[in-house]
Amino acid sequence: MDIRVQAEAFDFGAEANSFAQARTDTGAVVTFCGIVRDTEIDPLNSMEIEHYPGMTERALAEIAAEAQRRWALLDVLIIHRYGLMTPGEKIMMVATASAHRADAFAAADFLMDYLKSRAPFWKKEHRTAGTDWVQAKESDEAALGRW
Amino acid sequence: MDIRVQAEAFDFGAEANSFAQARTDTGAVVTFCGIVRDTEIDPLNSMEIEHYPGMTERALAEIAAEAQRRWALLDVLIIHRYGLMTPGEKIMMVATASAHRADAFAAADFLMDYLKSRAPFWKKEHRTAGTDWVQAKESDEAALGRW
Amino acid sequence: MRLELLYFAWVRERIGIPRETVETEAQTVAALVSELSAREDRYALAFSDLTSLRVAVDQVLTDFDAPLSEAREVAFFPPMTGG
Amino acid sequence: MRLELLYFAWVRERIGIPRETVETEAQTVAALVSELSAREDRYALAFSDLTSLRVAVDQVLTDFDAPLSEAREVAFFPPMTGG
Repeated sequence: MDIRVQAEAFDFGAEANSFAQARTDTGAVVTFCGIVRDTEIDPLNSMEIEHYPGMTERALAEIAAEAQRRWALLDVLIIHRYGLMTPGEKIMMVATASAHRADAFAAADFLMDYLKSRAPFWKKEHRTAGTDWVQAKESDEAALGRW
Repeated sequence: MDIRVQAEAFDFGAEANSFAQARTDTGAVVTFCGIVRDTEIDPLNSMEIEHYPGMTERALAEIAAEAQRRWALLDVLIIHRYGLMTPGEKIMMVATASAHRADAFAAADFLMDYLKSRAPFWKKEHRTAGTDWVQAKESDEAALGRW
Repeated sequence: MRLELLYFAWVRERIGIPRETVETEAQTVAALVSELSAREDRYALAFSDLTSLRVAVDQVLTDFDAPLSEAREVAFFPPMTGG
Repeated sequence: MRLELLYFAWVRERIGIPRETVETEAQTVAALVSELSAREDRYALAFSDLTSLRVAVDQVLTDFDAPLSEAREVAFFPPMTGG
């Protein structure tokens, strides 16, 4: 299990490759990458992510451990950035490795749902129209009911 | 939509990176990578994948188009190899891009379920104990019922 | 009617060739299978259990009841194992 | 009892500081919130709608009924928006 909370950019592809190559008994790897998204209607200048040092690492480790209890995983990787990012920059990634695809898919999906509403990160968007904290969506809280 | 059926190896990480960077309105990318898996109990020397040229490309394009009808996807990538591969080599990958994670996850999961049982590929395993065609699993056919 | 037949995986191995061209008057895939099976043992062996076989007519998956009118290419193979 | 209080996102902005140390006899998170709200308007404003707030005691998410005995660090913040 590898969990990193960092301000620095990371290389999604390079991380995905080294994760996928780490073990010979891995048959299936699922990755998710969250990217700072721009929209034409309301252009985004930048996004700022605040977090709770100490609790963040702890919450992510607990979520990853729960995924490992629920599914047959060979490995889990979570990288999440904080600080200032511009559109197109990668915010975070998760990766799961398993012998078979069903476990890798379910675990990655689960990790994202829990990470979204249970890990202490907060996003602030700087737009031409103004600056505001991103509101949590009810659908994100509701998604936890799936598991 | 980008669909490639090829004998040559591909770089999973490099493909994932260029896929994730292709559009500024992408917020979520999910990738799956299938890898030739070795097991200690019954070591694998190599895997051979046969396919049906012409029908393969057609079946993959139809599966990808169906995913695009069902979910709000910004892009889809499928790469699948055929020919001889050794343990650790990457067999195939899919990638889905969307504004939000739920669509990207569901579509990638769907693509894998359909690709597994509806695209004309057949795996043969060369083991020390002997050579045999991989049998389709009932669970793979059953997985299609999820969609 | 002139048909291009294709065989994949263990179907190809049992029949011994990857493809062949046949002249047939078979109206359905099932009738074609019967015709081939009557021809030689290697076909009878390959087609002995149709539940373990899949068929595509002109590169589209179908079933053994499918008509062959308009068909140009028929492929036989075991359940697929991609991914 | 000496407690380290942490504020994040708009809670931090409304209260105006990221952290502070307080002396309190509050037995629960809710009692601590009442005590702070009575102290100054900026706290009352930040804590005006508890349904839009989350609380962690010693870095574990909990609710406003949670006891503060043994607690060393209490953090207040809006619902999280990671990922």
